[in-house]
Amino acid sequence: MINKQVANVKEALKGVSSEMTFMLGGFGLCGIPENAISELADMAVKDLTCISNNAGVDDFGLGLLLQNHQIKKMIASYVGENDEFERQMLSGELDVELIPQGTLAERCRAAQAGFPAIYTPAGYGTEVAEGKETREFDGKMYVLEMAFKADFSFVKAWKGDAAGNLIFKGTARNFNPNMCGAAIITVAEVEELVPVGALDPNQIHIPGIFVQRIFEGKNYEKRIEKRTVR
Amino acid sequence: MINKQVANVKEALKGVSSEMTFMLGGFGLCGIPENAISELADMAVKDLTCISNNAGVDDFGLGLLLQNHQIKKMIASYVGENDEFERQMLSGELDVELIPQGTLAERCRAAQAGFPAIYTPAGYGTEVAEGKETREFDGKMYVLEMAFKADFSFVKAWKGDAAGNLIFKGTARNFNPNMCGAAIITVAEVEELVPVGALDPNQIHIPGIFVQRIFEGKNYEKRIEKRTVR
Amino acid sequence: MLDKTGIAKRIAKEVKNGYYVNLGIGIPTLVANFVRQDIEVEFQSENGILGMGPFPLDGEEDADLINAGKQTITALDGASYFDSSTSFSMIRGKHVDLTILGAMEVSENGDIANWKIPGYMVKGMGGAMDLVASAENIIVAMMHTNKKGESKLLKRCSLPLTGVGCVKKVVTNLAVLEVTKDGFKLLERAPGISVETIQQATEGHLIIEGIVPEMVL
Amino acid sequence: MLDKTGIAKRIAKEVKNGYYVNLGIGIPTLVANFVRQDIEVEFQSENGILGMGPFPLDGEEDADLINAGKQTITALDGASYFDSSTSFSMIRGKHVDLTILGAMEVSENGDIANWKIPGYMVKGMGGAMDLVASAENIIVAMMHTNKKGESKLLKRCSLPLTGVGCVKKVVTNLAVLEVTKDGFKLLERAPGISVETIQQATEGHLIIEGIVPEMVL
Repeated sequence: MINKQVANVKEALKGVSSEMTFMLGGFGLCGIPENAISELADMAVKDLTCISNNAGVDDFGLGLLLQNHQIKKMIASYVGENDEFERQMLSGELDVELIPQGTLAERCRAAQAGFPAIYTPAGYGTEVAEGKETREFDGKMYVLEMAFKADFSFVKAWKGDAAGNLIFKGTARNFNPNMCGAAIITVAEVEELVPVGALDPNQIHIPGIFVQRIFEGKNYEKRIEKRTVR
Repeated sequence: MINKQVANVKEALKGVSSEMTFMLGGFGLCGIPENAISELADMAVKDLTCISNNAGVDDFGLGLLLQNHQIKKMIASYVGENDEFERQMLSGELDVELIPQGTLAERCRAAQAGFPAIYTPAGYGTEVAEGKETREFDGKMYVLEMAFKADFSFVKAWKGDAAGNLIFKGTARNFNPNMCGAAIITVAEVEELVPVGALDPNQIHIPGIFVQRIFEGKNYEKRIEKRTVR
Repeated sequence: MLDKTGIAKRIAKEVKNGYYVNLGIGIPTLVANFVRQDIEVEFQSENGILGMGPFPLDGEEDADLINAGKQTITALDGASYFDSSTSFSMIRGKHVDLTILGAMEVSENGDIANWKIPGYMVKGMGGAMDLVASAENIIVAMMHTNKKGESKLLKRCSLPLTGVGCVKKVVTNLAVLEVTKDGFKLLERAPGISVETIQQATEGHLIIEGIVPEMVL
Repeated sequence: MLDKTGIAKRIAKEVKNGYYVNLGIGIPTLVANFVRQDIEVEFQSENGILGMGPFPLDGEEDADLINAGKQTITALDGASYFDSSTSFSMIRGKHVDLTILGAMEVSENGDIANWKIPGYMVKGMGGAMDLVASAENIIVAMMHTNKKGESKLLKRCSLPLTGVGCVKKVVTNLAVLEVTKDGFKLLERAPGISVETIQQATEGHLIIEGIVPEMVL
């Protein structure tokens, strides 16, 4: 068993520096790598490119890095719910690339799986396809989209072990598995680090080979963005 | 909950006819859809095209269909361990297309996921790439491989429910999940059909949306091809 | 004239037995409340759940269980969770049978615009572009006209497109229309709404054949 | 001269701490037996397991647990099972650190042929083409010459290729050789084997620099 465990978030983020490209898991505030984001907000790194489905809210998630002006470019599918984001975007301070959600997921997965590019129908005939190669297969048009290239992936899982194996919970899974192994270094934070052998090998969502560093996170807030009840 | 349960293998194979293309899960004899194959061997269908990693052994797995001369074309990555296969192949009776194993898996997954084609490095510079489009990305060469098109997928899982949700066991998983939803109709046979709600939604390998028909199989032999012990 | 609930009720009748359905934010979300109880339907939410149930009871919210609108939800028996790549495999692979979403504009050839207004803050397309590019059956739920009273059913969309030639049906506060190769075919009128009113509110080519029935809710 | 076990022993020394390793059928399978016990290594089998353990005890075979050679195996603590697509994501995505496989021929530019002999029954390439197309570190384990005594280290492969320019190192019964841009660089001699013997058994360009040490097993 190859041991991926690191002592804490500081050790997990070793090597992070300005101008890097990060992937960050989560959908809205669900399943985001809270510990990694919080640590990044404390570090003197800036001019970051962040690939993440959303950009957090003003005072949580990626919103923390936006407040510090640490993000230079954001690649996302939906960026509502964040006033500071809007301000920086409209002022031109922040570069924003909006792409379809399925394309975002698959460009991550392509990087994980060693595919250079994919053909997807999403965005054909729209401004998303401008400047991109398009191609017909069986009478339907597709857009060529390139695999992402990133320095670090920050993902959050429910349970994990020192071998790097991960299990996610509910819809907190979302982009997290697709980002594992999609960057040079994948850092996984988990709510509970269990002994190696405690996870059923049949139920592991992400095998440890896709993870370089793992640690048990602290003080998860797991904030609910839109509490709705019957 | 949309009910996918059918009474038995006969009902599950309704609509199967000669000259169709099938995907069949399994690696060697591990995780093969034993009930579907056995039923196909009893049916008067022939001139079949079978997409499966292997072709069984002489008297089990796809070997049963070969003995009946029901298969016209075999698309596989490895076809050893089968004398009848060899005879039919060398005599020209059987058309055989050998493709890399990862390409086989991904052409299934492409069909499942709505991708028309993929670029893979496997086979570049070999006869596998002959007549196919090749292309450079970042200094490395890739071959364009098309998504499969099939009429039926026959897969075998460990547990399932009437909603079509599947859980596989050990290395009997192999190609089975990648073939679900990759044909017009996916038929899943399971060792144990459990009540809907009994499977943890967090541990389902294949959501029921990828499965059209499901039934509890009978008399699994689960033959071991190469028994090796310490 | 229908209100939002009325539009949702009418669309609910398009949901057939055995359908996997993806509902967009807004009016489409309401559709789930009006689907017949005697048919089997499953709701998919692109953030990673199939078999989505109603909102949770007060106190039973789970931060790890939300829909694509980021609302807390529940899971029904037979539900499953999956990653985003698998979720869009369901959508791109045409395994989802029906997509219902809102729009700012629809053109007579089925183009849809629903994600961007130049000059305004753009929030993004989320999963809408994937959904409209692949779904075989797309129903748009929207008001027939915008707040200025201008038609939203156009000859050509004026706003940046979300997808081309993809919308199959439009249900508005005034009418049910099918997108055909010749334009918007008027199928039903909202209660009390005349063909003339619909004609006036529709900029795109409107096809009226025979007597157009009033919709039954 | 080394026997098959000797080749496996020598290759085992190439397995470094923290490596994920894919072992082909034949000599490569033996390598697992000789890897140092004080380093952390995990074996991947492309049919869908990471953390593969030894063969099971008699009576503990599980039909649902085999390796790519279809042999019954066991899983170690920390193991995981996955589908074929994910398995080749590990391989194609360069997450597997070392691939060890057999070959019929290797050329001086790193081409490998190991799947097909024209005129004979062809069993197929299995996962070999995926492995050699993507692995950053490929070691070939084979005899230096074939049964007719002809060199298997060639200027150009005569058999249909499995992959081009991919082999990094070759370990044979006679020598350890590195594939460089100028040809096979002789790194080590098998015990008792002279440089001349190796030279004679190598058709491809052999680079000999200084004194070539005898290998230590």
